[in-house]
Amino acid sequence: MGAARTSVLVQEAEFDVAALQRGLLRGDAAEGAVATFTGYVRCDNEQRSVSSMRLEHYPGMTESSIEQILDEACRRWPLLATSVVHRVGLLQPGDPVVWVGAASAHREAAFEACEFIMDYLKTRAPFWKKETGPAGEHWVAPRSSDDARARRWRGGVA
Amino acid sequence: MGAARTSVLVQEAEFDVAALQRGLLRGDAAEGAVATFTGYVRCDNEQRSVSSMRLEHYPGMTESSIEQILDEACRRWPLLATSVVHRVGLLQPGDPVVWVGAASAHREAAFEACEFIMDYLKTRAPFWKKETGPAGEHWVAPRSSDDARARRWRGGVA
Amino acid sequence: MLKVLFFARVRETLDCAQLELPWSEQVARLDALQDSLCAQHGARWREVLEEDNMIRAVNQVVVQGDCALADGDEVAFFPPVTGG
Amino acid sequence: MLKVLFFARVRETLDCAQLELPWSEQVARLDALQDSLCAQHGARWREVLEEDNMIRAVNQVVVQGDCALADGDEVAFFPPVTGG
Repeated sequence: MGAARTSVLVQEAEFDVAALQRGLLRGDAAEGAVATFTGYVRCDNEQRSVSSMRLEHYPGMTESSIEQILDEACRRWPLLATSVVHRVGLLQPGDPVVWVGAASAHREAAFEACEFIMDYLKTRAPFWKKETGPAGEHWVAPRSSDDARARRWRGGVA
Repeated sequence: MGAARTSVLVQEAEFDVAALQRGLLRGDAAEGAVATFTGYVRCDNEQRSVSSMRLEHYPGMTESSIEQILDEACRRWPLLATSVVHRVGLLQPGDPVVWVGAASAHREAAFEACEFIMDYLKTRAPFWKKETGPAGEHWVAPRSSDDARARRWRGGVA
Repeated sequence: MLKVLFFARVRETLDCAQLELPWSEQVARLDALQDSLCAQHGARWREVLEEDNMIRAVNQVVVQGDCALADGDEVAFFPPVTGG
Repeated sequence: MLKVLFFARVRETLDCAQLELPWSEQVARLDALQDSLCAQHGARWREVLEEDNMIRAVNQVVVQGDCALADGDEVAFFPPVTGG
């Protein structure tokens, strides 16, 4: 089936989930399954009200670290295509932050790869969130549950 | 957080994944996570070339059985909204067949519910696929792997 | 009256999508209804309806094993589902 | 030359996004570079850069423990990531 196609975008602009999903398809109807994930800025985070969110990243390392995550996903599952878009800069509650898509012949690979990519993005890609709320500005702390989810994949395919 | 919203559509027409995803959001930025799955007609299925696919269903029971699957998903995970669209009638390779979306505050619930709903749709909702290919027409046989995947959920939340 | 529906391969093999028959004590249970249909329509029907993986639904809910049927019930016979 | 970058809370606390310093034998390893930065900038820098969960990257790859630095390398200090 040839090498899986991968795509990584880090951008300030909003994204179009329909266009991103079309971009996963090769046009030869080899794909039976596309799993996607979209993360949004919530109005509250761990009981804190959020009025806005600023996303900082490490240009260069961000892209290469996500590409490594996608390459690892392509080694683990028989993917046809996989893609990540991650926004940076100032965002408001309700704004989409991140989109992950994975296409495969069958759904098991698409679902697992999509979840794997999100778990690794959360713990390996150099992004940092700073919330603004009634109590002022606040760097978001990492969640131990994210580390635990990422560790699930260490033993190979779940 | 109130009852989760659910929506079930069985239709011949193609669907718009961006509109469906927007339909999951309440507008109050409570959602942090949306997981979706789209199933497509593949150009080949178990080594058979497919030129078209006809989907038959049991009107009435189809909708109620999917609603039961969504209700069960809402009991198992803290969902904010979940939605299924399943097409019937004549489809071509590359056409989208089914879309499942699940929205939650956090990604674990969204991913697991989306996968649960697909596994149950595959084994409980009264749809039947008939392929047309070079060898003529052929009713698609159920895959034992689908039964195995659906059985994973019997013990409660995975 | 009982309404009986057949779907997919079952519908095609029996060349019958739907039939109706009057409710009576002789068809007051699902197994009895199936026997009555097979007796009336012949060996081909018995062969198909008695297949191991045949699914039976009453009022649009899948039933395992036998069950009572009431006047006005809708019964369906169909093969394992393959949607999604 | 070595390029040193700081991100997020680390950048804010140190009030420094980036600095450059000449490569020399005294900063030819990551731990030595960190010591040199702390010695030059004072206790606040030492407190931050020696935090347990501080992440260090060399040429945009996270490193565990000490490693050699070559002239032209890019070093970064940052807190645990919180994207996605």
